[in-house]
Amino acid sequence: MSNISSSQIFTWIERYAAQIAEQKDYLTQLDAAIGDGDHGANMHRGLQAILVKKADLQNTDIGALLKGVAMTLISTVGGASGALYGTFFLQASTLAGGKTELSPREFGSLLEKGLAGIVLRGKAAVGDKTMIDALQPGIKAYKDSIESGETMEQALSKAVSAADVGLSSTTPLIARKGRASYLGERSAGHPDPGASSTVLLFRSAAETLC
Amino acid sequence: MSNISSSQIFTWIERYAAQIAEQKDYLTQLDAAIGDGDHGANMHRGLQAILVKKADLQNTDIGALLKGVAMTLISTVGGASGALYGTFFLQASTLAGGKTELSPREFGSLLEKGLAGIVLRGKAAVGDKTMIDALQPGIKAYKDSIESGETMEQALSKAVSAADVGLSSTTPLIARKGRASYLGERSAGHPDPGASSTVLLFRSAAETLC
Amino acid sequence: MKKLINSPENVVLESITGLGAAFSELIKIHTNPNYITRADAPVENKVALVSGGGSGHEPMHGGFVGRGMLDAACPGAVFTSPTPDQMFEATKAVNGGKGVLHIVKNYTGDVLNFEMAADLARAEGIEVEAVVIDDDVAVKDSLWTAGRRGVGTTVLAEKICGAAAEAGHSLKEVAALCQNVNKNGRSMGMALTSCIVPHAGKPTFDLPEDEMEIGIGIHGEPGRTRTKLKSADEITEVLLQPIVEDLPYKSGDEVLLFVNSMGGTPLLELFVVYGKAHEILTRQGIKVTRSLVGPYITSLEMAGASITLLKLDDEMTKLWDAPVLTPALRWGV
Amino acid sequence: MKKLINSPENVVLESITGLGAAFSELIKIHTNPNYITRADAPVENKVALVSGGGSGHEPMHGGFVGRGMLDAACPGAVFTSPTPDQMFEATKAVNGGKGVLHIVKNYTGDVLNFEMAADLARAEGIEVEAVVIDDDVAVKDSLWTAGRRGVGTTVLAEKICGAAAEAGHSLKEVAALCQNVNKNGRSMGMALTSCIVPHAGKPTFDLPEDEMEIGIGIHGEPGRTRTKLKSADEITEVLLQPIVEDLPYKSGDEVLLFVNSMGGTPLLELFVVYGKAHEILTRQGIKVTRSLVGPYITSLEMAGASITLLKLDDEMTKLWDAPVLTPALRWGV
Ligand SMILES: Nc1ncnc2c1ncn2[C@@H]1O[C@H](COP(=O)(O)OP(=O)(O)O)[C@@H](O)[C@H]1O
Ligand SMILES: Nc1ncnc2c1ncn2[C@@H]1O[C@H](COP(=O)(O)OP(=O)(O)O)[C@@H](O)[C@H]1O
Ligand SMILES: [Mg+2]
Ligand SMILES: [Mg+2]
Ligand SMILES: [Mg+2]
Ligand SMILES: [Mg+2]
Repeated sequence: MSNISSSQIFTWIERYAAQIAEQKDYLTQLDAAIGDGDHGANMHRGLQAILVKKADLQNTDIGALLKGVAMTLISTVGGASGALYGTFFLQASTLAGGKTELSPREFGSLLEKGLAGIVLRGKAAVGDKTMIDALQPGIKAYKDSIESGETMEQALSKAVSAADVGLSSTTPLIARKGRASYLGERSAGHPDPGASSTVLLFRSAAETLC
Repeated sequence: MSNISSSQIFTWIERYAAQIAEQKDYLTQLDAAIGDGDHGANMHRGLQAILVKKADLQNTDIGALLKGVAMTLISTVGGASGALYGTFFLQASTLAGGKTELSPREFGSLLEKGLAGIVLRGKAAVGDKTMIDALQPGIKAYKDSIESGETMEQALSKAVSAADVGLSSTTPLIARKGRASYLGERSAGHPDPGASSTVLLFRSAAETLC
Repeated sequence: MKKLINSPENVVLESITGLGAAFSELIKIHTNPNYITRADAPVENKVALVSGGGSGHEPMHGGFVGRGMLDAACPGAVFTSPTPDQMFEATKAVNGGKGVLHIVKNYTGDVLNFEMAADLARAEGIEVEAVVIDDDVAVKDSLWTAGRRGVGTTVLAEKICGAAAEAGHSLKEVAALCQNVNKNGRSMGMALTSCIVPHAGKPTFDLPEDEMEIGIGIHGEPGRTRTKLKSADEITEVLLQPIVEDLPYKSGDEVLLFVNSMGGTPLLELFVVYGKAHEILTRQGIKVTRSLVGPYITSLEMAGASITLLKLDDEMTKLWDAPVLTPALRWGV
Repeated sequence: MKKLINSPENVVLESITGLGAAFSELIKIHTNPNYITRADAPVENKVALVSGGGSGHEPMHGGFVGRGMLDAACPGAVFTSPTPDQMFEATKAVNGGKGVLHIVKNYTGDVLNFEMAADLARAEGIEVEAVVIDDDVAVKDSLWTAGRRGVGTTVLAEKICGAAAEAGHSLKEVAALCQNVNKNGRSMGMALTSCIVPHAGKPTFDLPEDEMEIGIGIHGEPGRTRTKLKSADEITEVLLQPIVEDLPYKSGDEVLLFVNSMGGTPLLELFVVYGKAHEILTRQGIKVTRSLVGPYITSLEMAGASITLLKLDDEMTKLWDAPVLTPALRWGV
């Protein structure tokens, strides 16, 4: 199984930016229902800022690339998602210092490290109706697939499916974290915007990393 | 030709109150188009306040009655119309001190005195798109009719018609006085609210004073 | 009609009652007829300032009663000038023996009712002067019309003349100063939305989603022209240019720049307009030495803004800076 | 979308630029990253106060920068918490050697971004304490959720703690005081209309002509319940009762009553609510000894109001009365 190059990682982020741009209004709409209607605009602002730095980010190792992505998200997105997605990439970057390629297994460890960072910052668990509900099952599906010897393509496809199922699982939930929690029972019946943007993160990976 | 009693004068005002109540929203609508949308509410507030004082106003001479009407309008209506209609009745009252009835000719003099008061206060002339445009021709028609020996009924009916023509004449005019003047050319094409409430004053007279 | 009121009939009385409860150390509410005085009125040996007008322009005028500004304010029904008995009683209540100045916005109703009140007060031996504010450049001035409306300059005149009265100036002097402020002040306003007069229950005018009214007054009346919606920068130009040209304000002039919200326009937006106006004036060499930004002379919940320029001299600047202690303007004390 | 803006992208920067131009003697605007400091920052040997949050709540927080209140404010995009670099730079800019207090409203985004900024500042050797304000009784508190939102009490905490810092209190003391203000403050808000976030271009939620949202926050988010429109008196009851019961506030307590406009509700209406709230509290023996009424923590142009009660002790009252000189709050100086 071939490794993931740093240029592939950037392509992943670029694809993610494109998907966010396309889904911006939809994400905002989801956030308007149970939050404050800015999730699409927030993510879009951050990812566009990353594209501006393309020249710098493309010519560096994966650790520096991910750190650059993290710092850009942190300093341009704001809100809960800026801090959390920023932390995700920042933590992931710590395992990739100096590396110019990653094995599928290493990539899995990066994702896990990122997830742990989000959990530490945001203190949410599966079932709280947050991005964790898509991120955790997505990463688990990826890792399980890689562990059982499946291809990158298979692993990422399973990750997308699991994240999607995770996203759907948020719909009936009453939010316990983030802005949606202020709505109490009124938050039930709507999917979580952050879980929705997380599904796109896996989907863009599946389209670019294999 | 029979004289006008003080109780008839009160009935006139009562009828005027009823007509204003009925036309309140229409007057306000006229005022919204070229003024500030309160003429109906203003007049209604004042005339309802007069009705509250019915007991006092009914048992007194015409001078005191008209002065009571004037003072109530002045202290409850506000706006241009409160000062102007108030002045009208106040000036009219000065010719009726101690009187319990008025000849048709005396009544005409009262109206003229009232008109002069409005002109002195408001400095408007016919053609400025104000209540004067209905009041002046209405009073003139009344007086001319009485002078030529016609009945009270005929005189008041002519007054109503003349006031109505006066009201219609305001529609194409560009306002030169009052709030409508701020609109400049945009004031053309709408009848003047004060001229409209003045027509009602004649109409209620025609229904009660003969 | 979405309003935090109990009924159109009671809104003014209930509102000034709340105002009085919130600022009982500064002001006193009188009812039947309604007027608001300084808590310590009458102030002996000081010219007293009385203003008033229809309600719906809050904080004007009730919010400007207090030390260094108005001695009394007379609130009429919403957008309806108060009645003479209000101004008459207020004038008597605040007269400290040095005479009373009536500051009147130029609307037929206000002018006539204040005139009647002044007549009544003079008949009781109180010296009364009246100054009519007419600063709205949206209205073409003419001897044959009701003339210009009184808008934003009113707030500035009340502050500056209040300080002069506090400093011991005579009635003649304060009245002359008020004339002078009026002569040097110009305003123009615009609306993005109509307001809803409580009694009417529906918008005074309909404004399509992509249009605005330029040259509106403060009573929900339509403006001079209706145009397509423009950017904040363009709107600022459209308001500022006729103002600057009217006086005209010239390079080297020192001015107070007052950017006012009509009520529904939030500060976030108002400061965008202020910033642009400041930039335009600076570019023309007109020096903005004092500022006022916020909802001070409003039209209920109307969205929109007005700009007022006042050409300052040293005396006006000093009086503007003088202490003021009212519900809505407070500084230096 | 009817707004006085040039573009959603530029509105925040243009607005704070205007704010800076209007109040250049009091504050200084820094850009890239955006933050606002006192003109005389850093003040040596004074605890510095930094707050911030999404824009759209003006005058909070930028309007509260100045003597006796905040040393710096960090404005995020509209309704979006600012980013850590803003708070980090602001913290460094205002640190006068006695440490910096971060006053943070309890929203996940604000809390996380302020935490990251504090980490960065501490890494540079600056002593930082953070106090999270969570006073909104509309939100059920629980260990398992994000907890209550921070709303009206934030304004009061910034004023009171700003005065304490000015009086020379230590960072620990000012932080403890801030906690204490938070512990004694409770709020609840309602909306008659939704606001329009510039980027979104349409109302965050649709509210029929005869309905309102009870228990809304300050970001245009829907509230806890939607009910039929009620009278101002009834709405005041609906907001005040859960507040009073929550602490609870008791007969004999002295309180500051803060009636806040969400932006689109004019003062005429706000004082009707204030008057009723004052009456209800007085009837219950709760003494309103201080008041604040106006648009201070807003939600763009949203029509609606919130009520905040703060139980006062003598120290808090003294600090509330202490001089303050900011764009939006000014007294005693
Ligand atoms: N404590 C948390 N842990 C994990 N994710 C969270 C947490 N709080 C919020 N989120 C995620 O953030 C998303 C909202 O992001 P966004 O709208 O950009 O920020 P904000 O809520 O500050 O407006 C939510 O949909 C949710 O998925
Ligand atoms: N100077 C004037 N002379 C005569 N009538 C006038 C004058 N100014 C205004 N009016 C009349 O007053 C009417 C408006 O009354 P109203 O709406 O009650 O008062 P306001 O204009 O103060 O709101 C106008 O339609 C006009 O007929
Ligand atoms: Mg959001
Ligand atoms: Mg009118
Ligand atoms: Mg009127
Ligand atoms: Mg947000």
